[in-house]
Amino acid sequence: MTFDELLEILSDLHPEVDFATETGLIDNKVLDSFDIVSIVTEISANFDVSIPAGEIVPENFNSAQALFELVERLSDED
Amino acid sequence: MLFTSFGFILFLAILFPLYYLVPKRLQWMLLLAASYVFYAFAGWGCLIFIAVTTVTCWYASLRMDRLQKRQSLYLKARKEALTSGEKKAYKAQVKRKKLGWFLAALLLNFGILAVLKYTNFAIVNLNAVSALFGGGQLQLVDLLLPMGISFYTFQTIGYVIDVYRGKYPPQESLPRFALFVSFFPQLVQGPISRYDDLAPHLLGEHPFDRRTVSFGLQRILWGYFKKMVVADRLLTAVTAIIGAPETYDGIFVLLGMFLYALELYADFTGGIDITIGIANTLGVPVKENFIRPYFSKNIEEYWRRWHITMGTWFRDYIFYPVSVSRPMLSISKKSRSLLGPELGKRVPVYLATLITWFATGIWHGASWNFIVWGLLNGVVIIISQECAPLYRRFHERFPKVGATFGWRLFQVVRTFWLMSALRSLDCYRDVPLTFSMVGTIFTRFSLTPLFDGSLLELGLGAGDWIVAGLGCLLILGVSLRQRRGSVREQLERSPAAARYAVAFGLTFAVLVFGAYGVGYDASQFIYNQF
Amino acid sequence: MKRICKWGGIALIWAGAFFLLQALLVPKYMDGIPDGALVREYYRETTEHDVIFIGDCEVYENFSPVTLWENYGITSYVRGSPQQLIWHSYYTLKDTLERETPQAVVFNVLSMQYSEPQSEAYNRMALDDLPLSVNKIQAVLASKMEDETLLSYIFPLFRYHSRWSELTASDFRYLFYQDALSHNGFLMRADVRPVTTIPEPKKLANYQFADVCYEYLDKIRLLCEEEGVELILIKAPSLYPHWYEEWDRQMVDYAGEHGLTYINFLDRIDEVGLDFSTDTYDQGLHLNLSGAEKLSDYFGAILRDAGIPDRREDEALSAVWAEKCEAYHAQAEAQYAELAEKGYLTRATTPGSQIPAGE
Amino acid sequence: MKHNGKKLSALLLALLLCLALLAGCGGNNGGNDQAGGGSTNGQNSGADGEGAQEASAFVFVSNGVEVKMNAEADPIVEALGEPISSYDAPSCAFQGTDWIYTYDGFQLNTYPLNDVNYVSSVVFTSDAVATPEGLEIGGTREDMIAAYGEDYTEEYGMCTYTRGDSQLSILFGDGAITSIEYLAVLPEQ
Repeated sequence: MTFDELLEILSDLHPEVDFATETGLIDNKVLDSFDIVSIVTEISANFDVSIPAGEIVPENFNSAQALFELVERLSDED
Repeated sequence: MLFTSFGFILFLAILFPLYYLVPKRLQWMLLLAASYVFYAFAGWGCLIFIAVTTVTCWYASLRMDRLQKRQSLYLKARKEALTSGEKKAYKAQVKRKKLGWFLAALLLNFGILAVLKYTNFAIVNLNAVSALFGGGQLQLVDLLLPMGISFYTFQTIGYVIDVYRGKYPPQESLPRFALFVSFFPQLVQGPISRYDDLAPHLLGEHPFDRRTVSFGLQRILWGYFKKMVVADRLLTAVTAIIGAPETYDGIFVLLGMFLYALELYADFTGGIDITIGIANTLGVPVKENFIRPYFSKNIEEYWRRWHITMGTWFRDYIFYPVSVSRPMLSISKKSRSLLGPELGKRVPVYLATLITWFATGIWHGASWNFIVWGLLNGVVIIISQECAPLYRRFHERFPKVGATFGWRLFQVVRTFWLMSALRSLDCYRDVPLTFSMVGTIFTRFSLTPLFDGSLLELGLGAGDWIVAGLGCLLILGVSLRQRRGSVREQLERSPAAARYAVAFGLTFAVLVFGAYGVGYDASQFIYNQF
Repeated sequence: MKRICKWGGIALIWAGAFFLLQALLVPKYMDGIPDGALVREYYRETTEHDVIFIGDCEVYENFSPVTLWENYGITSYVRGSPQQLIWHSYYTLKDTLERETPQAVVFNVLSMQYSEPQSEAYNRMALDDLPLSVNKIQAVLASKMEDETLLSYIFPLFRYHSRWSELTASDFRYLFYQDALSHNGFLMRADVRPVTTIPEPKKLANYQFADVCYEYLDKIRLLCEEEGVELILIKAPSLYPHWYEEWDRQMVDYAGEHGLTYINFLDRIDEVGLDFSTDTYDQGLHLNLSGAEKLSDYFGAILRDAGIPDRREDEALSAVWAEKCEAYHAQAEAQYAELAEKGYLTRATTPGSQIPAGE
Repeated sequence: MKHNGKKLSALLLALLLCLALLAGCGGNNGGNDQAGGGSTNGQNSGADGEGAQEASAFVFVSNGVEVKMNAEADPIVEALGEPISSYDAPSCAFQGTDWIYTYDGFQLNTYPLNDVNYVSSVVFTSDAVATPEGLEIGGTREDMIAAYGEDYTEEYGMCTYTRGDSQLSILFGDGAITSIEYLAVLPEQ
């Protein structure tokens, strides 16, 4: 998965948000819990990386960059 | 010991000075002792249950942590010697063992909760089914329901899950951990705190700080005002209305919803004010549980602002795990291929929503009323999700409407009444009665009862209505001011005379207008036994 | 120093406000239920008494200290309160004996039948006005119902705070001082309601008085012995509630065993000269003024035989009592006048009591 | 920490035992047993309602008039007709007036609550009346058990049955019934 693919998933959910720069996706309540679950299922469906519930914490979802790093880490572990 | 009893006030009056007199490093021990003394007043039997939860969760978490540590040591030592296949196998083995401890702690503690809280509910339902087939009937059992068991069980389970997930290392010391489980102010009705939020403060040293203590005491006083002057007074009328559904239908149902909304808010947030106030007086910050929920503009927002710590608990420990679980992901795949990507994507989320709300419902109480209440909440949330595009289109067409005060007011009022209507399930005896009573609002509607003196037959005199009304207005006023930051800080900046007047006024309002003593049923906090 | 002054001042203002509110909210019994005022009035006495009555309404409605004074020169006070139970009596007596030493104490034994607190209202009327002391705390602990708290007896505001919605002008008028309603503890009722029928007493399973009652009776007796006071047991001539033979026998035995005098006035109705068609105001539960005066006169002779002195020679005492007599006769006259005019007493019929007027 | 496995199983066992014990005896939770209801209103939904299948209370019947304990007294007194006598006993200090109505064979007693009179007891005074189940003064213990069963408590020769908000007390003297009394169990205030 590339960073751009991730951005695409995110923009599908909220076209109005600039995910490349926003760093407070959770803290500023841009994403709600429905969005988060949608993102996790999208990633899992399209890239075969499963994000465990334990990783669903603000630090990992506050920016597209952080999320991307999380996915990288998880796919490395497998 | 009820928060509103003389005994509890005395308990605090002894604890507070003592807390700041003992050496700082002993403060947490004093808190632990105080918590167990407090809990012992609820009955010796209850102590056993909380002790069991404490010991088992503490021990299981330690074991999980040991396994994890041993794994990293093992893998480090044999970094070169092992093949990646062997490493994986070893990891899987450790994971299994960890999972074993995890599940043991979970099942045992949820098991205790389930047995104590839901046995009779299960029996009643079994009996009903059995009666359909002419079968035998089981006797109900007389079970002890320890005070606050749902709260401390959830708080402790949250800790076990976090340790399992490796979020933080476990607490090695049993007594220190015991304090986290039993911290007395939040034992009765929450909030459900997270270990990493609460424990460092509980176990830390707290020098006496005049401002902190005075803020804490002010908050306690405010809590007593809400609870004793407003909530307990309104409770009389609410009880009268829902206690006689055959008399009080139509507009009374609506009135009952309204009063119950006020009563519940004053009671629950008042209790939380007392809780947080006590914790603050002891130098311990506690997460807020309510942020002016009745100002919410939609039900989702409402649930982010009402009983917050419960909502986030269910979100983090039920909703997320369920929705990203393997079965759910495979359902997701199937539903996408069946229903297309757009709708299919949402099916698993909605399923997880319903499961979470079912759990939330049954957590609130062992009855169908609460299950239906929970599910309806889930359904309303799903409907509002589905309607979101509609609203978006509406606002695109009328961009100005959304920003007007009128529109926001409409949203707030709509959300308030929607939640009040759902809450009526919490009042009437059973689900069908609730629906038929809500139905009478439309079939037997008449405004006359509001003006023909019937209000004075609900157990409250004219003076009581006035006091309750003024109390509600005061709460509203404080809520409005709160939007501009801490009311206590605002008060701090006003002249001394005004500050003392407020303190005197509140104290004497509680002393005189409070519903306590002979002639009042010492009504328990509504969330006491959840 | 400045800080201490500031906090002291605040505490003082707070306490002042608290006690003022408390004084305002406690019931003053000035507009009805004069029975509630009985206990407080004792503490206004300036002279001592040779005879102290303790007991329930069967003493404070049936014995008139003014009659005892006028006919025998006997100084007495009735320390009664409504449905005074035996532990109330004991602690009331203890409180009295700490203040003065009479020659005789007269106890009405009707309360021997109650082994448990009966009602919060009567507890309040018996205990609220006892001055704060260890004795009072013991009395409260012995008397309180399960849901009552000691604290609410020390600070009655905690009990009466909800009266804020029932406050009347008289709560303000009598905030600091209340008029005297009794005559040395005697409540006067001049109206008449004759006995026409007395319900048949029902059979009881057990007639034995409870141990706890005997315990307190022993305590009363020992207290009197200690102080060198003669204890006289009586049963007032009230026809209802029924005083069973089996109960009477226990009292006779107890008195015999301990060398006490026990007088059951129910046996002496004719001797006393009571006529229940004219001498009761509520069909035989209590005597009215004329009945009480007859009974007091009869009992005065007994007290005289027991050696209670005639104090009419004492000028200071006579002056005090002259005032009492005057107030007494003034009220009697006023009541007779009101009866003659209206046929009933307004004071005596508070709303809620359904005694038909002047039968 | 090595042998903790065993210790833990022992702990678990002890725990289950405790649980079983507490589940068995239970109920000592003081004023705290508003089981799980979402409101303090006593309107506890679901599980509680079905539990209370109370046996119906004792009712005395005189000439077709039902006298229920704790029922409003005035309509009953009216229906019973002119009593032989009635007596009112105001309690001390105006705390309410009890009424006693005497009829042929029994007495009806009432207590006041908020200005309304309620039936507090019916006391048989002769064998002119009998309970609807046929028990009367002069009867025997066998009659009583035949009519009301074995589920009674006995103290000083008085046998008491409790059903719903009523009690039936039967007093024996010399082997025969000397008194029968219906008593209201006062509602919780």
